[in-house]
Amino acid sequence: MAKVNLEVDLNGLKLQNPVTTASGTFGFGPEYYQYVDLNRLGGVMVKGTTLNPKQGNATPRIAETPSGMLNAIGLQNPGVDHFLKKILPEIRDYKFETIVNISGNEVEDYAKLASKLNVEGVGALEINISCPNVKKGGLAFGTQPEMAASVVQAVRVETDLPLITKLSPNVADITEIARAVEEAGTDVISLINTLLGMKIDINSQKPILANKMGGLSGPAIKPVAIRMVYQVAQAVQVPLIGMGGISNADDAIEFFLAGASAISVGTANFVNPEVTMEILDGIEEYLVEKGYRDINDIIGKAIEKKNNIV
Amino acid sequence: MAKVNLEVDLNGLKLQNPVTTASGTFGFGPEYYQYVDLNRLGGVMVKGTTLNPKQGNATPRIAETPSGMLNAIGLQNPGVDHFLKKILPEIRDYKFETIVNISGNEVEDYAKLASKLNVEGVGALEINISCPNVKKGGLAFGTQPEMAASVVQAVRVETDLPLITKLSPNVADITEIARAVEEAGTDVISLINTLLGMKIDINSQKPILANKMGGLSGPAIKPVAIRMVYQVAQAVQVPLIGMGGISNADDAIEFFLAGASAISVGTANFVNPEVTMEILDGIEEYLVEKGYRDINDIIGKAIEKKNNIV
Amino acid sequence: MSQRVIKEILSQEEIAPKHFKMVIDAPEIVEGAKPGQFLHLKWVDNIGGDPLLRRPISINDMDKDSGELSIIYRVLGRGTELLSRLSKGDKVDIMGPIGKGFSIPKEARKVVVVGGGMGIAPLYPIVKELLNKDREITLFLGGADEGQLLNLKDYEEMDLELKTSTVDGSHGYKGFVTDLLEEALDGADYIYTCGPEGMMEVVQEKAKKLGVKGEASLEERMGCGTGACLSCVCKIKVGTKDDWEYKKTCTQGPIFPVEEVIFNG
Amino acid sequence: MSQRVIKEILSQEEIAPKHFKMVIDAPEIVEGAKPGQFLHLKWVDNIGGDPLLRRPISINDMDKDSGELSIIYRVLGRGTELLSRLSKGDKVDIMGPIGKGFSIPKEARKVVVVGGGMGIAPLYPIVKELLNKDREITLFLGGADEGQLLNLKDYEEMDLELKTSTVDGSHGYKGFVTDLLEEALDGADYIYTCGPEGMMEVVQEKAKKLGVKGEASLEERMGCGTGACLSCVCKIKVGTKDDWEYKKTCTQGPIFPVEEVIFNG
Ligand SMILES: Cc1cc2nc3c(=O)[nH]c(=O)nc-3n(C[C@H](O)[C@H](O)[C@H](O)COP(=O)(O)OP(=O)(O)OC[C@H]3O[C@@H](n4cnc5c(N)ncnc54)[C@H](O)[C@@H]3O)c2cc1C
Ligand SMILES: Cc1cc2nc3c(=O)[nH]c(=O)nc-3n(C[C@H](O)[C@H](O)[C@H](O)COP(=O)(O)OP(=O)(O)OC[C@H]3O[C@@H](n4cnc5c(N)ncnc54)[C@H](O)[C@@H]3O)c2cc1C
Ligand SMILES: Cc1cc2nc3c(=O)[nH]c(=O)nc-3n(C[C@H](O)[C@H](O)[C@H](O)COP(=O)(O)O)c2cc1C
Ligand SMILES: Cc1cc2nc3c(=O)[nH]c(=O)nc-3n(C[C@H](O)[C@H](O)[C@H](O)COP(=O)(O)O)c2cc1C
Ligand code: FES
Ligand code: FES
Repeated sequence: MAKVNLEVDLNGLKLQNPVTTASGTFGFGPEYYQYVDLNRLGGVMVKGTTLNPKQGNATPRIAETPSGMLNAIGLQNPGVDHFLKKILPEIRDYKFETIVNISGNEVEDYAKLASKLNVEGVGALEINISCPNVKKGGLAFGTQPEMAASVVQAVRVETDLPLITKLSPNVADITEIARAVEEAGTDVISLINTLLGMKIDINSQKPILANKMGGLSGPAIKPVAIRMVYQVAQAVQVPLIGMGGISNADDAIEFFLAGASAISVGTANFVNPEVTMEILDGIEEYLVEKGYRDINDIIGKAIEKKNNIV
Repeated sequence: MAKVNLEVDLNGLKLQNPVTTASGTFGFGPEYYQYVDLNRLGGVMVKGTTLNPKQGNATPRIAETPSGMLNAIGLQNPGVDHFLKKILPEIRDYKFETIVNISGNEVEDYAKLASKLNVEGVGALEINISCPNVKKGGLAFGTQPEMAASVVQAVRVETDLPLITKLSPNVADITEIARAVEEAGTDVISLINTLLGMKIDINSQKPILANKMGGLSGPAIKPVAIRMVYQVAQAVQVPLIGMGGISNADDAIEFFLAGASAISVGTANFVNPEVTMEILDGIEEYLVEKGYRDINDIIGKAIEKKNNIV
Repeated sequence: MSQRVIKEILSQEEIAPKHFKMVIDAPEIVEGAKPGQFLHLKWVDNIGGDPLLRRPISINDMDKDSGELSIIYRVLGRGTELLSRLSKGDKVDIMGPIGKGFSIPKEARKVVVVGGGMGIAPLYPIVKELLNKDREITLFLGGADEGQLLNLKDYEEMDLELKTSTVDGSHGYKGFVTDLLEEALDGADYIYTCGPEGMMEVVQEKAKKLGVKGEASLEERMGCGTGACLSCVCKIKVGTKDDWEYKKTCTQGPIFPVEEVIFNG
Repeated sequence: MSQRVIKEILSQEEIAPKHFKMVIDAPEIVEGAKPGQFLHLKWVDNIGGDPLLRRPISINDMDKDSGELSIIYRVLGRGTELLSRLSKGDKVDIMGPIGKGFSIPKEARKVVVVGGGMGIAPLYPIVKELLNKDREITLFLGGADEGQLLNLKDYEEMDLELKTSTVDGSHGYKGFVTDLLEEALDGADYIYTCGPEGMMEVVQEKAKKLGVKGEASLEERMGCGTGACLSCVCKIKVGTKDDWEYKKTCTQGPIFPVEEVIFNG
């Protein structure tokens, strides 16, 4: 099946196909080698990386909710130096683009991370201004346009790598933040990160997560994610990577139609470890069935062109 | 089973029990007479009412999503005069409190509605500043503290009825709005209204809803609702009515523990028309099993008291 | 009077590709049910789960003596796919019977009944009732192929004029059911129809031309099935001129005067 | 090597109130599986639905010749409740085998095995293996009542010293399994344990006191089962002093050196 073109060019970041895996849900890639042909993935957003190693939150770190889950991992990660020395060499030869998801407490953290990651083998940086689990800074960056912009600018001056900025859905108007990070120089916008949520155990009468609140992901949030992609696609020029609840090819196609040029699969990897391969096949089938020759032909198709609106 | 007290007093609004039905999901009450003993309900929030009759949106008006649904009814309703003349007389003798959910495009609309509804038989007003489907005003009121406050103030001067203000979840910081409407004089806060969402039909490549976007409700949004009730309960003094995805007694109890003094059941009425009765029984059972004699004893139990936090 | 009951499936059978017939033991429902009414169903395994909402399905047949009723449905999406996996002994959660049902006006001596595709399913009870009341019936059934002509065998044994059409020509006339209509309508007093909107629009047009009144059964996406949520509205003409109002397909329908429906509204 | 396969249920049986035993035909899984490993399961009907996540369940028994494996589980919440409704011919979606499994050090000649409640389930394969390797075994089983002493009949026919205890006294000693432990530990070389945290903590303490090393099987809420999501971590001591690090229960466990686990961390 090489009948259709699946390659996408996200403002300079070329992916062999638009199927990537969402940060924090796919480890660094090799965790899934038994289930997935890693060389067939378009990109892997690795686990959120910080300057120093982080232990993360106490357990329980996850809870199940209707068609979704809450997580409060708390950015457990071995730190950027370990990543560069030990992990990058193991994954750099795969055909997927390695996209490093970076998180910090202060603007300078992001800048330092960007400068350290300016090395071969890293395909792009994804700036996580939206992780709701870090008490200091994390959420604030993602909910205030000026702060979001300042992070992007600080990273921009440190690197020529393609920059993806990942938006938080916990805002009143996501297009405002999108425009701010576009102006600040991001090449791509990815969305959405998790919705802030909580679950209480009615027997113990306490929150289930040790961290009390956590990020809601999975099919439950897909309608919110689709709406936001649809809104942001009409508000900015930069290409989008859509995510939030994608569990099969139909879901992925919904995101393309809403305006995403690529997609990330998160929680669904836990449900079905082979899901990315099935999504890839399913996208191809859909295009063939509908008579398209290029994935790029369906991006944003559900958006009514302005001049068509009465 | 009269072993436990279920009566709650919401800052002057007394309900025989804390189980109410959410606006727009239970008609005016009698729609459910075949399934529910209406006299056992604590309150019925009637369908969103406007000054003039409204036709609402084109169809399709609903779409199903994972553990949830989208709606864009567009506030179809017969208008306040019809409500007062034809509907109120039919429902005023039931034992539930009739709570009129009011919506407007401008501040004066709310004031006029409040003055017209200042009649016997109306138990309280619920100010809907959060309906995401009305293009003009609706969303803005609910996402900006000053505008929310101005609506509440305008209603407050027109009526002595208990005032409930219903908050939108489509904001970055719900406590900010909550504090604003508390200061403006609301007696009670209800939350949450629907999350703005969207679904696309991949065959037609168009949004399913005629209105394109709609409000997401049902179990999918429960974790977001619980989180917001938990946050607002710690930010304000006024009592809360919690809602969002409540489908059974366990869900209802989760809301009480998070800090709600009463709950509203919405989408679940569609799934199981008898659900309110089952929830009422289940709450009583839980209290008896756990050895409580009063529903008020579990309200906010999952909130760690400040002085307990290390 | 509608109610909610949880009932046992007596049998389930694939009667044509992707078309299933399910028989349910539900005397309480059957007791008060009228032709044209429907059920709002949930399979017990999915209570509170996914898919979330109920599914409206018409009553295809019922037996007041045994208390059994049957439905016929086509597997379309996830809900009906899961329904099709159930079998004898499994349970379904039923709200019903819902809706106003068909009426049989006295003057309707010579009637035409037109069903297309899945729209054939809700017509069987009204055809039986019309026969009981000694009306003269011309019945048109249209489908993609013979398998889609639901209840065909039953109709063949009835005292009525049966005209079939299939798109692939596997039974009866090759083409659309509406192609055959005009002749039969001439002289008819009343018409009943259910099927795809496009089909019913043509039926409406032809009936109007010949001044024949009648009833159409509509489909809309449903939430509550009680008249509370206003999701299922359809446009129905009121007064003269072009005025219309939204009526609820669930409790004010699903049967409406065919001449008053605004299709594709 | 783990893999994902969709497999048929050969039988399902309620062996005690709320306790079920399920036999699955899964030669690919059995082939490489070791005692102490587990499966990450999803019932096919709920793919993409609700409940969303897989459920980790230990392998209770397996037969390399027939390719059959069995699991024993207790109905706890919605997931296991739905699992219990399946029967012969239904399918389950399996990821597995997962985890490192138990080891059998050469010097472990005289071993003590302690299982409590559902924690008895994963111990059966290692007990069989230990017997194969001619080790001398004292096996402690504890539960609320006799029904909870899983595999009891099988163990009674084995060449090992069996000590049971139940909280209600319906079988063996009336009290906690750990009450009986000290004597047996004296002189033992190695211990294997699985059960409630509170129980394992006592086991750890007593083993430490007598200088007996061993292995414990842990439980944590799991997302991926591949080591990717970091939801299942537990605190494991490193170095000397009080240092510890989070290790993944799924791929770095679920078996850890009993002396290194920090319980209730
Ligand atoms: C009054 C009435 C009577 C009906 N009688 C029958 C019948 O006898 N036999 C039969 O096969 N079908 C009948 N239908 C259509 C049937 O309800 C749909 O085919 C079914 O809901 C599809 O569910 P799904 O999960 O398979 O599809 P999905 O597409 O997955 O459903 C998604 C959502 O859309 C709704 N939906 C999808 N298609 C329709 C439709 N055509 N009409 C209304 N809602 C829809 C579903 O109820 C659900 O909420 C009837 C519909 C109505 C309104
Ligand atoms: C490695 C391992 C092996 C296990 N082996 C067995 C076994 O052989 N037999 C058996 O009966 N049980 C076993 N368990 C526990 C079993 O996974 C839980 O009882 C089960 O997940 C409960 O699911 P539920 O839907 O019924 O409960 P719910 O409470 O509805 O589950 C909600 C969520 O919490 C998680 N969860 C709840 N309880 C536990 C628990 N004790 N451990 C881990 N996650 C939990 C679920 O997986 C799910 O994600 C094992 C757990 C682990 C980690
Ligand atoms: C367990 C878990 C860990 C996550 N960790 C991160 C992270 O480190 N950085 C980040 O930007 N997003 C993180 N996310 C968010 C996902 O990348 C993704 O944006 C979100 O889960 C929505 O997609 P989904 O519904 O497909 O999971 C995490 C999500 C989960 C479930
Ligand atoms: C069909 C439908 C119509 C609704 N109409 C209104 C309305 O008129 N006014 C209002 O304040 N909320 C309205 N809502 C929101 C509900 O009252 C409730 O806040 C929301 O659905 C969350 O609760 P749930 O998840 O239990 O449904 C509507 C919801 C639905 C599903
Ligand atoms: S389905 Fe709710 S009003 Fe008809
Ligand atoms: S379950 Fe995901 S790392 Fe163990």
